[in-house]
Amino acid sequence: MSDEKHVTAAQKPYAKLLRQYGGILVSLVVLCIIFSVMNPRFMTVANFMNVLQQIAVIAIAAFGMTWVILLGEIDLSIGSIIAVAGMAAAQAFLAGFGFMPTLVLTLLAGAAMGLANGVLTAKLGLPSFIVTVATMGIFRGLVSLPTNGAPAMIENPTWIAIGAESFVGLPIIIWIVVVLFVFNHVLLSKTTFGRRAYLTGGNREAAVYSGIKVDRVKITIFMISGIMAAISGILLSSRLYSAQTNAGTSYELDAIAAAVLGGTSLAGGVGTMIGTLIGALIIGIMNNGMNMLSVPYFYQLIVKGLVILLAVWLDVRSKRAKR
Amino acid sequence: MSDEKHVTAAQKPYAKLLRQYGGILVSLVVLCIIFSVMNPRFMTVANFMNVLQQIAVIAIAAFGMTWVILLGEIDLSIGSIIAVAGMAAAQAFLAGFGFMPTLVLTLLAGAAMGLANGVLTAKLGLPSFIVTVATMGIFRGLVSLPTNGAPAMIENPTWIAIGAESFVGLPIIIWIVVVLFVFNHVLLSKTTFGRRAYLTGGNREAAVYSGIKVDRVKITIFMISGIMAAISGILLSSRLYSAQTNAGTSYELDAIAAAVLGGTSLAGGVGTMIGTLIGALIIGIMNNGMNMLSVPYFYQLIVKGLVILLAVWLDVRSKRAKR
Amino acid sequence: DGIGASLLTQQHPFYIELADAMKAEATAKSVPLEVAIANQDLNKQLADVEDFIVKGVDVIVLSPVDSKGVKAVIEKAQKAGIKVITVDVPASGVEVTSYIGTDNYAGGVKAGELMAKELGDKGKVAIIDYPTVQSVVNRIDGFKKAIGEHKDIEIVAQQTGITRAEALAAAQNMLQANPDIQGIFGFGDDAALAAAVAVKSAGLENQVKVIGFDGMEEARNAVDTNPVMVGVIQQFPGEMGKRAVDTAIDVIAGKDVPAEQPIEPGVYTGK
Amino acid sequence: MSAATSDVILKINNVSKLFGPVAALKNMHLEVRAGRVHTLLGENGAGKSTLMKILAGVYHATTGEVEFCGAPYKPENPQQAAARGLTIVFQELSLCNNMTVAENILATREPSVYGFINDQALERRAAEIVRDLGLPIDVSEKVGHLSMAQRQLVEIAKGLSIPDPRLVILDEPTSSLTDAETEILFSIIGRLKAKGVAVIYISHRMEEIMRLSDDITVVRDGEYIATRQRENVTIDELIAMMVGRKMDEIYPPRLGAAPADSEAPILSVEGLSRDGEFEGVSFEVRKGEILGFFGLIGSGRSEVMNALFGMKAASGSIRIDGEPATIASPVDAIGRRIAFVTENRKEEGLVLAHSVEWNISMAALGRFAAALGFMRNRAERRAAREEVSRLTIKTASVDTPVGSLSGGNQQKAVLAKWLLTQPRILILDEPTRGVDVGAKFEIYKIIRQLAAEGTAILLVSSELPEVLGMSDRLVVMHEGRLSATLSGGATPEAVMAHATGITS
Ligand SMILES: Nc1ncnc2c1ncn2[C@@H]1O[C@H](COP(=O)(O)OP(=O)(O)OP(=O)(O)O)[C@@H](O)[C@H]1O
Ligand SMILES: Nc1ncnc2c1ncn2[C@@H]1O[C@H](COP(=O)(O)OP(=O)(O)OP(=O)(O)O)[C@@H](O)[C@H]1O
Ligand SMILES: [Mg+2]
Ligand SMILES: [Mg+2]
Repeated sequence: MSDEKHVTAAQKPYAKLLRQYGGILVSLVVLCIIFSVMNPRFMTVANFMNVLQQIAVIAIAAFGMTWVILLGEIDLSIGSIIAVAGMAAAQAFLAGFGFMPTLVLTLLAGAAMGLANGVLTAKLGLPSFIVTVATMGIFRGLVSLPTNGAPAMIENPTWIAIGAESFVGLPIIIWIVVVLFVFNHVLLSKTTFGRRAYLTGGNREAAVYSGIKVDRVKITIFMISGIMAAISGILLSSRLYSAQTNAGTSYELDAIAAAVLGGTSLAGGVGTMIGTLIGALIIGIMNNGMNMLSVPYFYQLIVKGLVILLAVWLDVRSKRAKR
Repeated sequence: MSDEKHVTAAQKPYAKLLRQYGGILVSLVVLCIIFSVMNPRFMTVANFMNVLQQIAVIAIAAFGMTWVILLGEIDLSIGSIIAVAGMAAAQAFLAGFGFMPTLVLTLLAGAAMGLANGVLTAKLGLPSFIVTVATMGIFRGLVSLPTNGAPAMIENPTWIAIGAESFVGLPIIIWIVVVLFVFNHVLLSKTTFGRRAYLTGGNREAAVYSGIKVDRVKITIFMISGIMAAISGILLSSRLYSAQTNAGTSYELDAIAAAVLGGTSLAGGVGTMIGTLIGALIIGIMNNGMNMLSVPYFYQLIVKGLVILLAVWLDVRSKRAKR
Repeated sequence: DGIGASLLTQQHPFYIELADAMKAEATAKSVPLEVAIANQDLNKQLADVEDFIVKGVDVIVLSPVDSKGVKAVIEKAQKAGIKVITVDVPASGVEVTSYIGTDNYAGGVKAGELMAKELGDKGKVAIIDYPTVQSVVNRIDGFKKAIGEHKDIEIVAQQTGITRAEALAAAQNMLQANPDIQGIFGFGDDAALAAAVAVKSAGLENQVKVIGFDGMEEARNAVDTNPVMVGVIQQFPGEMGKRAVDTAIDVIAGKDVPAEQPIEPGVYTGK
Repeated sequence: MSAATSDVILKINNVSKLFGPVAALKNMHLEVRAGRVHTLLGENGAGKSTLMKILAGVYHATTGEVEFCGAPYKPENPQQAAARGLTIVFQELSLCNNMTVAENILATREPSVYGFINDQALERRAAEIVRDLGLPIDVSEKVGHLSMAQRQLVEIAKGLSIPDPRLVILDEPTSSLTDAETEILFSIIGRLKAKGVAVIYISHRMEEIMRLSDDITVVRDGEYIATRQRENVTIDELIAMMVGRKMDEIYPPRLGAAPADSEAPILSVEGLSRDGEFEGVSFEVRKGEILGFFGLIGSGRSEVMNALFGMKAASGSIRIDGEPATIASPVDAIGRRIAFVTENRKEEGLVLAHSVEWNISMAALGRFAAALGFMRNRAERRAAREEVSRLTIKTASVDTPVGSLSGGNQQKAVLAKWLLTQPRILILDEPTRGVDVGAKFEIYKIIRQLAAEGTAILLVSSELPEVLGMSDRLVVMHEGRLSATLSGGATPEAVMAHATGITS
């Protein structure tokens, strides 16, 4: 019987996808239909590229966040890490570094901040919520020190090109999202490391008993989250030609919302990168579509909240019905 | 043996307090000593009143948050509820309501928003994190509708007096904090309702099997949180003579930090109001002391983060040593 | 087609008045106008402008989140062939069709001179600032420059107070640490009004004088009625918004417009 | 004898373990030989699991040395233990509910190339392991969907799946199992023995121990008492060593006469059904009657009890005292004075982080409520202390977190919690799971006492002797249906026949 089941699942990967993501896919499609009907410019290739570029920063941060949430932890510091990454790059260029050294330095800075979060959480046993609330403030303070709060311009043409140029017809920024999506998806769903993350998030004690080095998994995942946030920061600073000290403020909430919309459970142990990507798309399309319809700002806030509630509710309901 | 232990504990309530709150009490005392040494004006009655008034808004919101966290849930919408409460009051006064009707209306508004959070969480089974991220946006949108984002003045003299006048030598605002602390403390630690909250937060399934109406507990607690936030909003609007549409932004993080510093576990089932009060004091004293020492803003962010980390670490360590 | 406006925030009376004036003028001249709010996030401002480009507006009016970083936003619009007008905050490092705004540095200088006059050329003053906003930094610089010319006036404290609640706490704590402060300069109306509350609750009404910046209605009323509020540097967002829309209409019509249209701030010291 | 000492594979010397002030182990000794089954026997809280966790690298001994395969042995973590060829099936289930059986069984040992998991191979491997062990489990099912017994089987499969074990530890592997699965386990142990693997076995089921063991070591209060070879010892002697006194009987006799058949039932159930889980279940129970429920794993007994208690909806009619009763939630059930000792104490029974006192009072909070909902703390404490001493729960104080008690003592805490509600109908789902013989006897006495006082008792158990020894009448379930209702005097063979469905 188990064999039979397996074959059917393998034969219809779309059916499986639909079963797992039906709830939010419906939300996504309905949103697109509504916006298309109301503004014909919405459903254009140009606008789709637009949306993808706009969600890039949140989507990539949300990939990192998915790992962390999967573990039953949270990382509220990513908004600040995004800002630090941009500022680190700006300062490195000011100090005369070239493109590659700056890139490496920025990624290392992200990894180091993630390492700090991970060590404080795993080794000292502090709750990640409070650790990352604290580091959120610390990193936000750090980013402001070199310029005393003022933004710093970035002039390096290669850096700027990341956010501005295209490659084989697609903006580079979209390529980066695609590559990072595939990377995270494969790492999570196909490798032993991903499996360890699921086990640790699902039942920490069981994971310890099974011989998983839970601390190491945790630290690694906070580093992944830091690196993803740093990449977000690179894209953001490249799109803005500058490092803003208030960059990324409260992006952690959008990233969490994207992951949770996509079915990642805050209790840990459940979640996928595909879901997170769909979640990020919903958020991005909502922002873009409401702009296209000239919905006033405060109504946007309200509608966005309602759509998130509706999407999560549909998702929860569709999953419950299946049981 | 068990008897012996108990008698000793009963004989020395201070010893028990010290055992439970030793870690953060140390942090509190050390902070006070440092600030006193560096600025002699810190350790004055006037300044202490100052600090108490400044933390009132956060402390009261944190009492509500403690209930929610105790349940293993979270309420990120309280910052927005604070703003809505102030705006509701301002609009009620504009519409010609008197003091008492306005007060009741404002508290009802808080309760209603809490009810919405509670029903969405308990009855529809949505994760409270995402529910309250959504309602945070919705409420923030709502607050801006009457004035299109502008602040609204409050002229009612009784309302203003809450934040400005004293009663029997103590500012009214401090009386309110004291009364609400006692109320929440007693409700949590001395009543069956409080016990049900602890049990539900400790193990929801076991609570269901034991005949606890967990949904009702949950909804009630979100309403408590909403009402506490509304009271915070009343105090804030009274101190500022006006309702600001961006009032309370990100206060939820300070409230959570206060509760967690005070030993409330984000996993649910563990926490006390005394701890939360101490946590709020630490945060308030830190802000006040650093202002008094003219520490620049960005350094304040960094120091605040470091102190939170240190305090939580001391606390975790002192608890672990006891095992 | 029409005008797309991307404004820094919608939670400040200055910007509300600016937006209202723009809308009124646009209605009067019957040109379509759409307003997006960047909520102080440059990335959101960029996204808003990108969406304007897709929608195909003729001209964009920007109040930049930040003068340097807005370059990316402006270049994006200009590449798409859309002309850009900035209001309130200038853009640096990139040419725009026109800039309409208050000279914040000059306003700061005026505030400093008013303070010196009120204090009789000597005493201690404190500042409430907002260091991440360029226009505020300019005001503070102007204020300090003016104060620097009066040897007997000393700046004893400077703290950040972005929202009204934060400014209140900062003012209270500065007064606590320096009870002999005689003047407080708030970077905006919110900061000044909060400082006035702090002065009152510390019982120092007869000692401390507060000066603000922006000069919106609430602050002007306070200057009229509250002796602690001795003055406020007044900006004219209504004028700014009207002129921005008029300029945009001229740009659409292909007329030449001046590259800079400074609006001199006023000093309001009561009726 | 000297030849035998040469194949000593594990040698424990002077091992002590302190948890704060609590000494779980004091100067333990143990010698385990290859190819033999060595049973550890001791009361609840004697320190057996603690010793095993030290061997598995989960805990670290406070003092003492261990020698394994002739070399000093001090594992830092479970990987190191596994690397040395030691594997363990934990008493408290250590599975991840949201993952499949296959993923759990092969956790950390997934077939992979450069870190990439081959999912087909994973499932195939796991299916092979399960088939080789002869266990009836679907490896693609999520563990969270399984019953307690099935989870225990998964735990066993996980523990036994390492390639070449030298020492296998089984900590109460059969506490949720029926005889059928127990037989499978025994044949697995037989095969391990034949391969020269040493086995440490922990159980409270005496018949099992006498059948399986080669050597038996008794521990008491964390101390080594004695080691005997199975041939040279009797059950009675072992029990005497273990509890420090003699025990003459296992099942106490009923107090007073059984209720007459003519008496009206207190609870009668008619055609209770839920799709795919059970169908047409009908039975009745009278005041003072003990009605046993027997069946194989997954026969649906626990689900029926859940339905009776209002946890999950089911169709059919329930009458209490002859009146139709709607029980839509545990609140309704408790309101009708029904109590339910669930089979999964960790998830459904206890709040592990809270004190013994809070756990005992949690289902009867109303009893401790004064005006305005204030708690009567002193009454609560008194009641908790009474229950602790009545059920001899071994705990430092009523303030101790219940999660730090030994498994059997946790079970007693669950029982205490429900006894405090003074039920008229008491549902017991595997009430003696993991409880030692001495304490079992105490629990049986309490059940008898309650019955004598007029409580109707539904006793679900997978231990056939227990149901036979205690029940006035016996209901047998097979695949979600009632297959027979037998009188107290039924033979084990007859019951098993109905349970496996081979009668027609
Ligand atoms: N993590 C812990 N913290 C504190 N005390 C503990 C802990 N684990 C076990 N103990 C204590 O150590 C003693 C031995 O417990 P252990 O679980 O080893 O008993 P056991 O012999 O396995 O009992 P059972 O037959 O009930 O499983 C008990 O008194 C228990 O309360
Ligand atoms: N063969 C099976 N495969 C998977 N799940 C099963 C199987 N049989 C039963 N189940 C599930 O197990 C549960 C039914 O077992 P239940 O716990 O009621 O049985 P029980 O008679 O109490 O046996 P146990 O001793 O296993 O507790 C249900 O959740 C049912 O869906
Ligand atoms: Mg044990
Ligand atoms: Mg069962």
